[in-house]
Amino acid sequence: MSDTSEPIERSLFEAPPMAEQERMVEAILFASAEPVTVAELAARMPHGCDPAEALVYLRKRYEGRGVTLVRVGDAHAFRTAPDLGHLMRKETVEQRKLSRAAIETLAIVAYHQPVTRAEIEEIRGVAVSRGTIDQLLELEWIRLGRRRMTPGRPVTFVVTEQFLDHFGLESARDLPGLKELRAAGLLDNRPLPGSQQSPDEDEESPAGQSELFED
Amino acid sequence: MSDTSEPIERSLFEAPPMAEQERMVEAILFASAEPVTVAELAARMPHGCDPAEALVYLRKRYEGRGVTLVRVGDAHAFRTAPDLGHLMRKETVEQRKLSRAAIETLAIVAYHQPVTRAEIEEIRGVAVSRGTIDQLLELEWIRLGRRRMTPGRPVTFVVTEQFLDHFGLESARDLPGLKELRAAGLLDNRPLPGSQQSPDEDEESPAGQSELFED
Amino acid sequence: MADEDWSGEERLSTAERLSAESLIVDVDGFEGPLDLLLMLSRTQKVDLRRISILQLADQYLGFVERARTLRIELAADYLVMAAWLAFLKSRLLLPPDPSDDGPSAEELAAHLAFQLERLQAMREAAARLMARDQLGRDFFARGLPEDVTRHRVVTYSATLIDLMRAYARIRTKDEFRPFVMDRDHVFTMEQALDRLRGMIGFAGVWADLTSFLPDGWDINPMRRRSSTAAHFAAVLELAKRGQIELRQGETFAPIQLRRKDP
Repeated sequence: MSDTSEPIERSLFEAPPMAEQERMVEAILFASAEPVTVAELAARMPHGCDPAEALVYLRKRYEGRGVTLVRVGDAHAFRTAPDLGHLMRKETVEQRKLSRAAIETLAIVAYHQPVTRAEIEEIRGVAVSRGTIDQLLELEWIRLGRRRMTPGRPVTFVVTEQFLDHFGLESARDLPGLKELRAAGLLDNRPLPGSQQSPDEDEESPAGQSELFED
Repeated sequence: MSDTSEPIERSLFEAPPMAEQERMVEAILFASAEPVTVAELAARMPHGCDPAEALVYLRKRYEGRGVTLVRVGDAHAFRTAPDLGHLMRKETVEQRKLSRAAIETLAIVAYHQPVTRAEIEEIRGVAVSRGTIDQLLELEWIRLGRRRMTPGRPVTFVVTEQFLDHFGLESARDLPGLKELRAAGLLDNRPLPGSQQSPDEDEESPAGQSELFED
Repeated sequence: MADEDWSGEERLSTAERLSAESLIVDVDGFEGPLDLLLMLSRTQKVDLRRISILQLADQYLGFVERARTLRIELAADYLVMAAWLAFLKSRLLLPPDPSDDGPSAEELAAHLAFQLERLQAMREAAARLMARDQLGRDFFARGLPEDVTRHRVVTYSATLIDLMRAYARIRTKDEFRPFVMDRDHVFTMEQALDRLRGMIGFAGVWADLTSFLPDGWDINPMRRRSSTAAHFAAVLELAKRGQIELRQGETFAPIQLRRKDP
């Protein structure tokens, strides 16, 4: 319905000039603590605006400033420049100390996603303690991905936008050292030799093995 | 964080250049939850800085932008440019937690869809008030599904796209089964011995559960 | 807010669980079998791919032995790996069995080396990740976000964890009913005795015990067993009272009964 009125509106009021659109994007992003997607920007700006283009100009404008425009997945946000972190000591929120198990589990999810619990245990060589995944889910750094289409249809885990935002990553592809690890075959899921004979159970074998470690 | 020694080192020599001081003031004002006074700025910046002067430059830089530097009493803060106030129409959102009845009902719909009201009541063991279902319908987390082809042809409920979106799920099938809930530590309560066998058998059949999702 | 009440209890037990588990975890800074192996391989100061798996296995088994004397909880987690390594060690020492189609010792050793290398890579990746600039520590979001308008909208929120906990709570509710024997398929001796008292008056000639079983109790095996046992016990009781006579041709032959005439 609203589509029909669109052409009329457009002909009556043209989209604001790009400089004005840039101001609008600036205002919206500045006002929000969380990253804002291009779609959300477009929804809040007048008809006919092109927030994606405005973002390009805006990003350039803030290059080298005390505050910079960063990309987080599909969204954008203003963040203080990392080199000025020392001035912000007062703002630092006491962060919950993550256990070593949680940090490793987080890294495995990030680098191997989507990954099942059994696979995480296979890589770590120990059972993942119950609270660990709970804690990462509660921090909203990981979430459930698609179920794996293997026997038992286990749930998988993937990292979230909040994770990317927290670690200043534009996307999961920008994880440090990802390419090298992949090239070295260290992100492969290599099953234990001998478990290949029964291809049906092949997928299950890491699960079966790691269950041995469960209490 | 390794920059902690920087201010001390610098103070031995000279204050950072004004452009750098401007960046610092910009970052501090941006990240602060409250307007910041010149004295506070000076306390947080390296020795020999002149935040008052930096503020003059910074204010000029933001003139006519989407965000402006304003004076609030003795202190300074960034604010959205007054003419762009209409973009901030993003409603102030008051977040409330769902009631226990509502979340349980929602969980049952998600796990057992399509499900009738009578079935929800049977699983919960208590009556489901009209208001609870209305609330979930209004939130657009559940919607009416197909009528059940049984006497009375009762309506069924299913979860919506918005539900999946809100809970970060790709499909309702990705919800973890009881066994996985227990493995994740979400089921702390151990069943009594004796009642253990049959419920465990139930859990073993996620296939049976997911058949409920088939339409 | 009211929600906090019921979830608080669960959160507490999560914390309890965590602290209970960290007891095992904190021993000498070791966390698990592969963890220890990584440490051992580092002390050998050689390339993981070239380490002597045999030597490693020896050291590992030695450690587990020592650990067991220190803390019994530790052993449970470590023993699976220890068993695996002992097996690997025996494979490495013994000549290959041609009839065995399982993986060779070399394959197992290579796989272990791969696992170790991969874990090491993940450890390093995790360290690099945590060394990155982090939001709220090294860079910051707007401290004073502006959600300007007075237009107030109430939204209801719930997290996936809330949802899963709710479902878990409903599904486990049934598991907490007090323990009672499931009596659906049980026929008691008292019941059998009551039944037989009314029937023996008509048992003037020898008749099989099985013919006295109630209708519907002979198809389901559990019911058949239960009712047979109950009736058998009941006829023994009746025979003892001198109300009936019993006979059996041979071992496992049908048991027959008839009314004992006074």
